[in-house]
Amino acid sequence: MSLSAGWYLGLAALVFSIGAIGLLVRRNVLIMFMCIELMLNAANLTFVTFARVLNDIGGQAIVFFVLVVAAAEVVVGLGIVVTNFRRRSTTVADDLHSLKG
Amino acid sequence: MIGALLAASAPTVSSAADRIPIPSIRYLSIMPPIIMIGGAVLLLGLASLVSRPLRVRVSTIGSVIISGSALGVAIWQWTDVQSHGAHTYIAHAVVMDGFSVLVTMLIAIAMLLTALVADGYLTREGISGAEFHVLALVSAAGAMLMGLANDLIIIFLGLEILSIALYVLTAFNHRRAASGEAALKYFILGGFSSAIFVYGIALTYGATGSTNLTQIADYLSKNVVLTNGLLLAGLALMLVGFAFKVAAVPFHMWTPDVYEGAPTPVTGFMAAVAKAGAFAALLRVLFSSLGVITSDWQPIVYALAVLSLVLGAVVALRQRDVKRMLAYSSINHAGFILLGVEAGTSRGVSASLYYLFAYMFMTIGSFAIVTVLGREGDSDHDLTRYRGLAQRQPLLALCFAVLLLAQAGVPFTTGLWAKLEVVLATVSAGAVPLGVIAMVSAAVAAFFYLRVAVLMYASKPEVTGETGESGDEGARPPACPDPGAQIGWATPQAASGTVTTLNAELLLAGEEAAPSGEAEPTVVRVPALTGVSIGLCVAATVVFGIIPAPLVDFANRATLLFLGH
Amino acid sequence: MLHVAYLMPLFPLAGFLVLVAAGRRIGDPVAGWIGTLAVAAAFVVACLTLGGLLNQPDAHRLFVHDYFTWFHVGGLNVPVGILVDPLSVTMVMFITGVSMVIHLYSIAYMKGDPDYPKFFIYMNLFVFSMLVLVLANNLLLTFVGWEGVGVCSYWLVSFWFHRDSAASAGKKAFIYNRIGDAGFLLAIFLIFEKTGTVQYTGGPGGGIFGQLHHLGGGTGTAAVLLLFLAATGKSAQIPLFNWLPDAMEGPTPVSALIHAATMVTAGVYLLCRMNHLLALTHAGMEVIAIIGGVTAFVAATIACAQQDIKKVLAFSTISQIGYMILAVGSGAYVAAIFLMVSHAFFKGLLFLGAGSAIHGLDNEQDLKRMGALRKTMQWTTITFTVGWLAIAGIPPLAGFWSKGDVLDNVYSHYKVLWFLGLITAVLTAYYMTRLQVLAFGGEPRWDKIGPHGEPPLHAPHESPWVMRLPLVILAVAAFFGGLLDLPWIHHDSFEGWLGPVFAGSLYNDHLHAGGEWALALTDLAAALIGVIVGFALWRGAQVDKPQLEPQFLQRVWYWDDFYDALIGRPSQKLATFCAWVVDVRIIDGAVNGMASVVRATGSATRKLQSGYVRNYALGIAVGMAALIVFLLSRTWWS
Amino acid sequence: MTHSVPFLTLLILLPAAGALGLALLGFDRRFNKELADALGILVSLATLVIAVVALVTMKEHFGGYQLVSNHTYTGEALGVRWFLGVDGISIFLVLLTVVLFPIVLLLGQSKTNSRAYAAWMLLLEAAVLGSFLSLDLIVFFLFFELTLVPSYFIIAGWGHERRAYAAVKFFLYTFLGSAFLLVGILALAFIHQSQTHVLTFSLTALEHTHLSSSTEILLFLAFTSAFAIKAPLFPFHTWSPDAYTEAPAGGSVVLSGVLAKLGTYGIIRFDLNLFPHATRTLAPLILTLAVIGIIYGAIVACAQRDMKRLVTYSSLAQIGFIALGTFALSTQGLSGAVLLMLNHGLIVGGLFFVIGFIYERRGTWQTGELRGLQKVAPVMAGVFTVLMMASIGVPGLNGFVSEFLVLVGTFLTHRWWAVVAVIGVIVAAIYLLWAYQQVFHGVPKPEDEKTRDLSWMERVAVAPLIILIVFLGVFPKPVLDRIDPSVNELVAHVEKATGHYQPAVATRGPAAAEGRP
Repeated sequence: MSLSAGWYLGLAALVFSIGAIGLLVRRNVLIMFMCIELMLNAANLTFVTFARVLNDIGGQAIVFFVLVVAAAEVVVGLGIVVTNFRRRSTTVADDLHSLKG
Repeated sequence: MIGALLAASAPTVSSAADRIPIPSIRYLSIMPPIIMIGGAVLLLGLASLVSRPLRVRVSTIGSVIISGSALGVAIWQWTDVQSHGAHTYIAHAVVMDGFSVLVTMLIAIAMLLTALVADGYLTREGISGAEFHVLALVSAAGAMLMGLANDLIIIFLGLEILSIALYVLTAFNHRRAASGEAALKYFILGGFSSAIFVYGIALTYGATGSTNLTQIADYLSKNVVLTNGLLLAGLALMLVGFAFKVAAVPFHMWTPDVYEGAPTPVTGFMAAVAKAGAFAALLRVLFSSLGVITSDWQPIVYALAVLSLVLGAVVALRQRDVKRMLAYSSINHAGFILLGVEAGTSRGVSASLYYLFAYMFMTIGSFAIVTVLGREGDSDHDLTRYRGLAQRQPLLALCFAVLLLAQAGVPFTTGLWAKLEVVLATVSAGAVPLGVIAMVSAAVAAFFYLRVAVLMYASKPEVTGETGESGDEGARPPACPDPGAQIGWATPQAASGTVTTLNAELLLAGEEAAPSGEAEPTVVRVPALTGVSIGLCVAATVVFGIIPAPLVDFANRATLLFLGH
Repeated sequence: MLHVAYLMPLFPLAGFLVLVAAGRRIGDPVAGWIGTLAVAAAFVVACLTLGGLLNQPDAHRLFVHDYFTWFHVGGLNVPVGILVDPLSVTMVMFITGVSMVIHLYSIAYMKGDPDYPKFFIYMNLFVFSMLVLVLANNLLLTFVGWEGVGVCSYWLVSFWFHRDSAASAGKKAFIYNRIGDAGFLLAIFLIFEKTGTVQYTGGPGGGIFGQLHHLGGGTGTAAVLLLFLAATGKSAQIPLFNWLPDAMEGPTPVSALIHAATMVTAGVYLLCRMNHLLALTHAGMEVIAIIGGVTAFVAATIACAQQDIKKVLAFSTISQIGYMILAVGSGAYVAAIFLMVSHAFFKGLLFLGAGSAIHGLDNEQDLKRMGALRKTMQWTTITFTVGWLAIAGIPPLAGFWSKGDVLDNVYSHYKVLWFLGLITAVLTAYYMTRLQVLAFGGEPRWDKIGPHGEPPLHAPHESPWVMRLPLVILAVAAFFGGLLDLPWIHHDSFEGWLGPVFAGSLYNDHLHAGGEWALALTDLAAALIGVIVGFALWRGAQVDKPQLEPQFLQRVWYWDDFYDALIGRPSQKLATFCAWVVDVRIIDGAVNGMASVVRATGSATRKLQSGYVRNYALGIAVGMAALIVFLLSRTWWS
Repeated sequence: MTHSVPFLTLLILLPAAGALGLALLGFDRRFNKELADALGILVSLATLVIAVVALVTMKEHFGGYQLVSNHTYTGEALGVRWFLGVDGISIFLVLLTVVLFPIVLLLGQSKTNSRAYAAWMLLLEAAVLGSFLSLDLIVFFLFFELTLVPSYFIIAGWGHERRAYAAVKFFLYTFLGSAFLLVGILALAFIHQSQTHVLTFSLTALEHTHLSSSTEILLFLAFTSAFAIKAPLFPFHTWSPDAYTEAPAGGSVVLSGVLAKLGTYGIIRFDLNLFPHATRTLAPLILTLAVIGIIYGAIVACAQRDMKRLVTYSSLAQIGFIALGTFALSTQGLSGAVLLMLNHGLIVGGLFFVIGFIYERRGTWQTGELRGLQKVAPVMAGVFTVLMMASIGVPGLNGFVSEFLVLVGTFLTHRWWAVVAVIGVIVAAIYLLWAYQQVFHGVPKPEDEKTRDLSWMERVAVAPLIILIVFLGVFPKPVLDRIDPSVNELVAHVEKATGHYQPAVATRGPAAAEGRP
């Protein structure tokens, strides 16, 4: 049995919105990272689906660019979290609200 | 140079059948980013060889040379474009036209100026090492990439290189708590918007079958897409990514906190380079590829512009911290540049480019001065610290006044020509009300620029109501209005009640010294290189203001290779 | 000889400039002599001009000459030039004559005053302005003279500015004149709009008098009434008269010259000059006559109750001018001019006499503290008596003939106003006799304690010869003034001399000889009744007679209080309201309000920036949703 | 019509160079105060000489723009040209500026930090001259807005208690107005470009764009809002009492004497030339505002106890007269308005100078605190009297001729507005005389006794104003002969465009009256 591209796109959209809502709802910074990764991977899934539909290898190549970028982001992100953690020993995003107004 | 290395090592494997076609690469077209990144790597290595105290000075000189050479190559590119015309290179992924060359020049100059400012900052804060310059060079390269990209993915890559380097730069000064917090906020929100941006690209790729801007344009012009829901969704998500980076309202929330938290030279760099790169990419995407559906995205840009103009000006009024005030003023400037984008014509493009160029000088100069006045620990940014600056350091105060008034759009500064060009572009596109809103917001913005000037040129704080010594001599009884014929409801005192509170609030007469407890702000030593950078910015703002012809022509000839509709 | 006429205004101007330049250094008496000489020179030139005009044949006694163009914009051409005709020469003769005499008088009167030279600066400037007013050949130049005399009267009335009452009296005089001048300006605009020119005669289209056919009907009446409003302002008639009594704060020579002889007659001169225009509108003439008559009567009643000698004379002036306006209103221009000339003589005489009495009694002006001045001031008493009899209308002095002539003409037009005039004649004789008796007759009262406990005054002394000579000259003029226009000699009498000027618009009072004699007798009877009643009532030692001096009359029919209540206080409240409420609260409030609204929205939106990352992310998410919804919605429509 | 010597560019660049020189002079330690003051006065006097030479070389009976210099300024991309020209309407405003500024600088020597004061003043002079001379809308806009910066720093630097508030309010109010002006200029240029495919901002070209009536009214409102705020006309005047009162004496003189004229000049030069139809249709509205301004200004002045505010409101009334003359659209009205701009500049300048002298001596300008100064300082009282009489409009002084022309011009075309305006003339006398009586008459109190009379320098400063006031009052013909040709051309331009003609009397005088039955 074969699924039409729509299903895959639907799944990707679903994963994307889960990631987005997750970032809005959750407090912990690490969980937020994961949500961003989810959204990026949803984009990858969409790329692959369209590559297959359009029968164009380019789409699949793009996935690797996105993966590389995601990895770089995580490395830098964790670094920043560690510096903040050393200072305030908390990873809850809400504690960091001294800059406002 | 790398290509040559690879070619040398591969002859043993090659056979006629399985030769992999490599797209012909015209290195001139992408030379500036290569110089920047290559230079950064070299600088990293070189700096580690030098002894610790000299490292900052060496890396400053290095980055000045690198950005200088990038600028030189850009000028060479300009002559090439003018003679041989604009083309796309490296399998149409990159384009070299007047537009991209100008963006490259802009970013190279910004990098050069920031390097000069950073030198003074780093020595003052006691941070050794070349990391700052390396990261700055890399992010500048990312911005250049965005400028010359003709492919959505290249734009995305440029965006990410730019952003990730900036996240680290924001967290650079680990002694300041705010710096860490700002970096974290910037990272989370940046990641979020990049993810949205990528998803947008994916949808656009799905709708148009390619991520190459020219091919998208061909696709759209050939077949009239009845239900292009997919394309519009993709466009919407991409606009979110761009709007976030450009700090247009409602995606601006990060700007004030990050600008305040980040080390001041980084803020200046970020304000100039990030905006330049993002706007370049936005202009190219909207004008070159999505020119056909202008009627769809024009209202969005209209709305973004209005919101940014109004909110940027209005909220800045209430700021007591100079960096946060300049952050909101940069949102206001983003609104102005969006005016040029909204026009959708080639005049709009050249207007936005001119505005970016002028804005770069003004913002880097302003933040350089704020860096100097921030003193040790880079935290002394409360407005009350600026009172009486003109008496203590007249030249610095005059420079800051000129830069602020230029941002307000005072004649014979590039600020005015920028606003004039942008408003002319949008008025010519028929959006006269937008022009009016823009200029009214400029008038409102003028208030908080002026307020800083008032403070700098005000003398002793009139807390006790006795008059300052400047301007009037001899014993002076305060000439309060004589009550004269008074009718109950109309006493002059009551009438002028509101006015005196406004007057006091203007001069912040209420507050005494800033929370940092320093009784009287002392004279601040301006490091030589920072002085040079400030001087360059002020000179550029005033000279190009009085003689606008060269810069206006240059921006006008920096046209896009392909203009959609 | 007529070409020399333009020198007349130049001599006082020269005097003015010399005194301004060197006044302070020249000092006390010399500055006065320079001023007097300048006016005397003008008088000589006036005589020459009179001579030159006399040997011109009756028909063309008119000399119009433009010297240079003041300004020429579009159709409006305003030359600076003179117009010499019997009317202006008559005016010039008595102006320069009386001024010369009064300048002579004030050399002594102002002796010892710290601002002595400044006084003559203003006096010379006044004479210059008056001559410009009278000699101008267009409405605008007349207006220049008109305002010039107004300004000089402001300066001269508030000459002793250290006295607040003098300062505010000067201001009041100037403002009342300005109200009249506004009327004058509007009249000029109206005339220019209809005739295209401001010149009386000459120039393209024959000047105003050549274009009269455009000024018929409503506009003509409006122009006349506006000119009359100007005249009431300057000549102190009903609506705008209560500045003249306050103007008595100025030095007495000023009162004599400006507020008796010259300036106040400017209004009458203007109406006479524009007689062709007046002739067009019957309604206008009636209004003028009525107001003239009523003013004469009202002023006369007030004069009967005044205690200050100068105030009595001031109201008497208003009354006499009322007569002139009445004459003009009934078309008897010649009679008006004749009364004006004779009035200049005897009113000048009365004022100078009063001045000499005040000077003698160390500046005391209250009649109730004078008395029996005849014993020590013989010259003043004799000359004052001539003045008193002249104004009362006792033959053969000037007053009888001139007032009689006016009343004859009024009789042939408005019987009611004639009767009112007759009553006024009685009142005039009464209050002048009261003044004569209180001041010169009866027992001396200056040696007793004053009503408010002032110390007794020194014995009055006679004034020096410099002050007595002018009195004598004016007395002679007042005595023989009547000869100018004896009713039965027609040929070279005043009528003949002025006739050609008012050619078209003169009403001839077709009274047969018998009628004239009857009217003359009634005038004589009125005068005698007034004198006798005056003598009877005021001869005794008892001078405080409240029932004869009712409060109503002393407060000038409460006219001042009426104006203050109607205009003064409400405008003061309006001004304060506008200044502190409308301007500061409403308009400025709106501006500051807008500013604070912007600042309020600023601080409101500032709170949005909560500092929490998730709020920012929410902002982005909301923005994204909005964009998507907007873009997708476009696909549903298109 | 051009001329070999670029007088006008010189007129602008000389004060600007002077300002720059003085600013730089401040940074080397060896400069002394006298040298700086002398340099400032020298530069402004040189500008005066150039202006007079320009006046002499101008042809008298020529209505068009003379001494024109026209060069490219921002290249073809933006089409802005350095296009300067002067005609009958602007030459006397230029002369007013070059006469007032040397006096302000002469009296500015006593100020603290007088070098910076002179530098800002010279920059302001350059900006004002630039505005009067430029015929390119953008270049005009540049100079029009540039005037804000130096006047802001003059008020904020050398003003009195509430100077910060007054300076910022002045800057923002005018800046907001000019925001509409800029959008109006750009919209007009765009409409012109869409019709002629040429992007230009020069007045002579933009005059010929034909606009639909609604667009023309919108553009008219955009332009006039900026000029009405600058003038100031009635509803937009609330910044002027603060700005003039809080500014130093020299600042008030320049603000009210010269900068106010920018507003009215802008209306005459740009509104009438570019939008004749809108001017005709909106004339009644603006005339009503002008008349309200006249009456309201006079009434409010009566209630002022502060002499500077009193003169401010009196100048609000005079500006109302100028607007009245302008929108009467008749030859007399417009010539009167132009002449009144010159006269009012001299009068209000003089008044503020004298108030400045009083302030230097007594530290106050409240009428309640001054008494009997005429006895103690007769020369100052004399000067104030001449200025007061000129302001009231007494013939023989310059106020009368212009006021008369304005009223006659308005009477011919809009009768009842003129009638109401004449009432304003009466009320003008009331408050000025009242103020004079309060301050100069009466017995001087002990502290009034020691008020010394005008020093020789102050007399030298005020003398030219008095001489000009008397000369223009007695013999205004040479000035009016130069104003008339340009005014006639402008009125003809408006009449040709709108088809409404002023009464024949205004142009042909008695000949016209002759024609009618």
